Amino acid sequence: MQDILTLAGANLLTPMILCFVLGLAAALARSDLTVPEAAAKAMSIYLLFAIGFKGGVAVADHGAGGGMIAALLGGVVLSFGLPFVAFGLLAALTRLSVLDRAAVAAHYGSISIVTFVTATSVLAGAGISSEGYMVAVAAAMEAPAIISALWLVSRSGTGARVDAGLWREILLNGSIVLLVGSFVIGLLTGAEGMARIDAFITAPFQGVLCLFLLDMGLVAGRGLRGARGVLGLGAVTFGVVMPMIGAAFGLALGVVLGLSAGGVALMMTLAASASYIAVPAAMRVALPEANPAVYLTLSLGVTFPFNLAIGIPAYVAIAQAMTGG
Amino acid sequence: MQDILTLAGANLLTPMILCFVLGLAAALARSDLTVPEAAAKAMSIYLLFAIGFKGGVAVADHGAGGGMIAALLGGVVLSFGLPFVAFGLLAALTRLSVLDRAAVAAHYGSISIVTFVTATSVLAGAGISSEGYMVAVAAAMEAPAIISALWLVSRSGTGARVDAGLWREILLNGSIVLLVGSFVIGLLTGAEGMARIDAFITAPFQGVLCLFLLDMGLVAGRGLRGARGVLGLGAVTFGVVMPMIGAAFGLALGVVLGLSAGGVALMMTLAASASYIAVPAAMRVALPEANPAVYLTLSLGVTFPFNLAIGIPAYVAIAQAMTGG
Amino acid sequence: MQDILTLAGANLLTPMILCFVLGLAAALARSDLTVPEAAAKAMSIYLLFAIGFKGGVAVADHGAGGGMIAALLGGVVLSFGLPFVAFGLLAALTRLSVLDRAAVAAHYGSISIVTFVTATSVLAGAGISSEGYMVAVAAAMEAPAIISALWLVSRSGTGARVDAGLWREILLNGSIVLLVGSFVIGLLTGAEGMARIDAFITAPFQGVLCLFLLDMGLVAGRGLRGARGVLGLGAVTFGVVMPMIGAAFGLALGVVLGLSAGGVALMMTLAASASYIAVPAAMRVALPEANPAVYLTLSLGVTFPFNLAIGIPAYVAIAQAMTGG
Amino acid sequence: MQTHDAKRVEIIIEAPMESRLTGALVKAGVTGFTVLPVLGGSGRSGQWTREGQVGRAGMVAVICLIRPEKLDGLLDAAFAVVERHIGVVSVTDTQVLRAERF
Amino acid sequence: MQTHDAKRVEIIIEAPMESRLTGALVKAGVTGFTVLPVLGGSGRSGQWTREGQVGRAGMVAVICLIRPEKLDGLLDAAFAVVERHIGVVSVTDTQVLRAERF
Amino acid sequence: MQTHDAKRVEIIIEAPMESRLTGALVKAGVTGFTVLPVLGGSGRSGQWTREGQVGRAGMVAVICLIRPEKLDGLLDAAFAVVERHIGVVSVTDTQVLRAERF
Ligand SMILES: Nc1ncnc2c1ncn2[C@@H]1O[C@H](COP(=O)(O)O)[C@@H](O)[C@H]1O
Ligand SMILES: Nc1ncnc2c1ncn2[C@@H]1O[C@H](COP(=O)(O)O)[C@@H](O)[C@H]1O
Ligand SMILES: Nc1ncnc2c1ncn2[C@@H]1O[C@H](COP(=O)(O)O)[C@@H](O)[C@H]1O
Ligand code: NA
Ligand code: NA
Ligand code: NA
Repeated sequence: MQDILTLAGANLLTPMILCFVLGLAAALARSDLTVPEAAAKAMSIYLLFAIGFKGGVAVADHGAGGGMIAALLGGVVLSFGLPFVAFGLLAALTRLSVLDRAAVAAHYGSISIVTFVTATSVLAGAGISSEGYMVAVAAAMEAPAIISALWLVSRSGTGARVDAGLWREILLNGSIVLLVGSFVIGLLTGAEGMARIDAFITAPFQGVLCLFLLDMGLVAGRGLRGARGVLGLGAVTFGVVMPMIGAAFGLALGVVLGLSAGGVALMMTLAASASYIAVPAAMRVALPEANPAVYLTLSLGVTFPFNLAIGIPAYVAIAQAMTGG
Repeated sequence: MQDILTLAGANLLTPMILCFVLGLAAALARSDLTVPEAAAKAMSIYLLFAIGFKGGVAVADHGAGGGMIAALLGGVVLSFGLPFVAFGLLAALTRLSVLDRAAVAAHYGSISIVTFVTATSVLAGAGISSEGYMVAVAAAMEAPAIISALWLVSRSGTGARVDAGLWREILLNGSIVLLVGSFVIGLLTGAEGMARIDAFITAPFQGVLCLFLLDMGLVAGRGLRGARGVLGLGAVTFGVVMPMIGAAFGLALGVVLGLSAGGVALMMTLAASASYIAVPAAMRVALPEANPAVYLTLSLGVTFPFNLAIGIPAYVAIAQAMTGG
Repeated sequence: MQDILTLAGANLLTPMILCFVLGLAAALARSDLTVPEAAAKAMSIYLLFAIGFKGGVAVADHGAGGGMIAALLGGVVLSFGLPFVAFGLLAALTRLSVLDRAAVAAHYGSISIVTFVTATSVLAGAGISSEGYMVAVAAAMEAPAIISALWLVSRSGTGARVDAGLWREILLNGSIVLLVGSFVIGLLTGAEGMARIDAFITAPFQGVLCLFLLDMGLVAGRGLRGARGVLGLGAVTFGVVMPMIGAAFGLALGVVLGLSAGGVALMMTLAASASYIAVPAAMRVALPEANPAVYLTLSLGVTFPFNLAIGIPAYVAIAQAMTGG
Repeated sequence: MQTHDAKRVEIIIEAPMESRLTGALVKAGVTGFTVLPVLGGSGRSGQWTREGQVGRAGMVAVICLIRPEKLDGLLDAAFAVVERHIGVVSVTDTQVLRAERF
Repeated sequence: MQTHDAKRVEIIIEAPMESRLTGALVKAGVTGFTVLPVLGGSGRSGQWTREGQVGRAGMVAVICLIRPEKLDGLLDAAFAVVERHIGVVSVTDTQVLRAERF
Repeated sequence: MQTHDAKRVEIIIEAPMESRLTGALVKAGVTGFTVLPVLGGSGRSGQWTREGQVGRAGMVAVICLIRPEKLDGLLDAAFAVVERHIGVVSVTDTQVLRAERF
């Protein structure tokens, strides 16, 4: 416990977290500080490309060791399953409509790649290694939760709007394609490819992450300002409790799969994190009547900062304790 | 004198200055070379973040040495005072209206962060160190001049439009928040934080500054083309003389405060430079009848290049001579 | 031959090529992966600046050796001449109108700077040096082909729309100005300037090129999807044969000029590549009735990938064989 | 200069629905339209801005100029897409040059 | 398709005034509007472009669709903000779908 | 609030032609216009999008508010530029505040 708190304290004083806090504070104070949309998108492309490529190179170097397929399957099952947990928990804690509960559940079954990226950089800072293929697991966990959520809605009789185009959009959405694509490129080019672009994707990585988290803080803060009163106490509680539940499932899965300490921490992070890019867009198409202020505020305004500040250091510490790593 | 000329010559042949010249020339020749707005904003965010963070880390490493509060106060007083000098000088040299004179005065009391950044990189190139907290002084000097200018206008009976929102905008404007915020982040995370993001904020810094100055040259050149005939000889004279006067005040203040050679040079640069981002936006809100072509052309088209090419190397040389540094 | 294939194989497995393939595949599969316009433009500014600057520094370091003027002249003559070859070849292979043939011919006489940049990075990867002034040759070869194409059109009686403004636009277009400007800046600041911004323009270069080629793949893929049926077999054949013919001319010129192996490879690449930025804009103004789908699809969808995957490694191998380098 | 009666339809719709809307327009025989970016806005579902957003957040404005007689087909097609979504549709009388293009 | 009379108000105003304008609109009970980016333009105060600008330079276009009876309130509110500023205001008759949204 | 009759001319034109169009407008005495960015569109020459483009690709929308009596001069000037080019021109009746500005 002491260890966790120390780690959390150390984590809180990293430039990354403080940049997020700065963005949050600036938005709440209604500063006109903004990051241009194009710059934010460019940074997210950079982060996705770098993390995917590094994962692929790691697998090329050390091999997947047979565990990759199992981890992918495990991640997919988790992403399918977590929405049911979230849906039930929301029913217990809030008065949200079935539609809103399903939409929120889709977000929590899916993953937040920036939370994942931040966790990898915490691991790197602590010198803890992890399985390179966890990037592929992250990509695999983006979409299944959406299917579960739409099934939950259709069961309740309310019509979700799912056409063939939507499936293509979900499965081929930009972040999945870029993550998987750069993972494969890293896999194919290996150490030689890494030597060529190392200086671009490794050295500046944490700095770019800082500016990206600054932007995330700005967006989250604007969201919180605009959504005052949208979330009751129950919903906020959900936004803190659900990641812990998710992390517990991730822990169990990671241990069963026999992942390293870093791998378990990443699996916990994935399970604990909530999507705020891919799933919102899918929900606007499939469940337009669900209220975006609810799911965006919960995911970006509550769960994301919780994971950033408290969750990740805790997951790392627990993963180390449980794996003896 | 010889030394100053040599330094000026060396300074003129740096990639930074030449990039500005390239931008200026391209715009005057009506080339279609442009930097996208989002890219220019992203570069300015990068520069502000890097310079603020480095300043904070420097203070965390070496301590503020008690001089920071005095320097902040001195800077604020200077920013309050310089507009009166500028206002008087403009009355002597030009036939501008009271409104235009006040608007211009606000720009020259405030500071140009890019001029400051360029000066730090000239200092770094010459191996001259300076007080890390000068970044905080820069932030503190952005706003006071606006108050002086509005007071000058109100005294003359013309109504300035100042509402509560405007004060918030001025004090919490993006560049102040980012500069102060990253300074504090640097202060809190110190050398450890620096180790994480050094490769991002130090190595590429001068290169980014080059491209940013290219853009500044383009914008300045377009401004000069559009503003032909707006500025008379008197106004242009003001644009060259006022930075010298400001630098003299900055020199006196720096020496009184007992700053290092680098610190004095930066204080001179701040006093000599004229805002072209924060103050113009405030003037559009508070003094909409003042002519933006006048203050933008003076600040960006006359004083900025003067400081870049001649001012900064002179300030550095003088500061060294006066402090024996 | 064996060598060429090995080199081609090695070339195909670089991150650069694979990024292009990823973009192409993503666009053809209708993924919503996109790079913001501003980010793409910012990357192209970075690449042009870096390549121009490095060329200038190389000339400053090693001297132009008298060969620069001859190479510039040779390049200009080639750019003037190639459109006639292309125009004739198109007449033989396709049923395109005179206007469309002239517009396509202008593209193939001009050059693609990204193809050139990719070739320099292949050379750098293989440790083959080249004349720094080839950057200036590239800039010189952008425009002349347009003149030839317009002459071909005017000869056929169809009116091209050429006003004074168009000439200024062509000669002072952004990429020429930036390339020549940064070349001159590199020339003036030499090794000292390089020391200041090396970390910005050298280390991340190949990584930025990867993301830029990802975007090129996306744009090319979208173009190919939209242009289904626009190009017949004859046109596609042209898109593959013409670069070979161009490369042959480039080879002859390079050998006559006595360039190094790297220089010959770059001259071949320039001659073989087809413009897709400067010339299309000029054609929209001068020959609005020519079909952009034809020339853009040929240049970006056929010839660019051909040069990337097969052309460049072949040109390098042939240049080495022919110069004994 | 000779001008011709036409309708200018402006549809402000969520960005994730853009391709569905334009697809529906094309299906309904409307092949001419222009998409403008939107910076931000406000409506019954609150205020929003595009700044700093990463996903396909926000809205776009789709503008169609069409012959008056084609208006109903267009509106039916557009309405089927926007029906359950936030956003607005307006129709203005206008005049166009070069009627043969519409 | 059933459409309803409405007014389309288009206000082109300096970016630093945007939040004041939208604030005034909200105060006047106009909660629906859309903000479009502007690349550049020309007027009595000269020509300008947004390219390469860093500050809150330039202008934006604010579009409001409203019921005709609310027009005067909107114009009064908008005029109080734009009065001393550069920029233009235009009002066009239009038709909207889903009148209940306005 | 006092409004005045005016025309709103909207010209959607290729980006490389923008400076020629605005130059022709200025020559014809039209000094007030606003240029809006365009994200993408579709027409007889196919569908396009600005995303990821590097050159001066794509189109822009130029909006002019003018007094009715100046319309013909504007259209003549604009038409001379757009004539051989893709793109569309529409003219809408509108009302403006502050007529002295036009
Ligand atoms: N009356 C209106 N005028 C202009 N734009 C509107 C109006 N109402 C809504 N919008 C736009 O449509 C979006 C969604 O509106 P709503 O469905 O009311 O939340 C808003 O954010 C605005 O961009
Ligand atoms: N007649 C007009 N039509 C369209 N936009 C205009 C017009 N007049 C002014 N504008 C826009 O408003 C800005 C300021 O105009 P002005 O106040 O005349 O300098 C211009 O830069 C244009 O963007
Ligand atoms: N009917 C229309 N309504 C709105 N925009 C149009 C229309 N027709 C063409 N455009 C725009 O003008 C561009 C060129 O059109 P076109 O000349 O038909 O290929 C298109 O890509 C659209 O952006
Ligand atoms: Na999750
Ligand atoms: Na100053
Ligand atoms: Na060529």
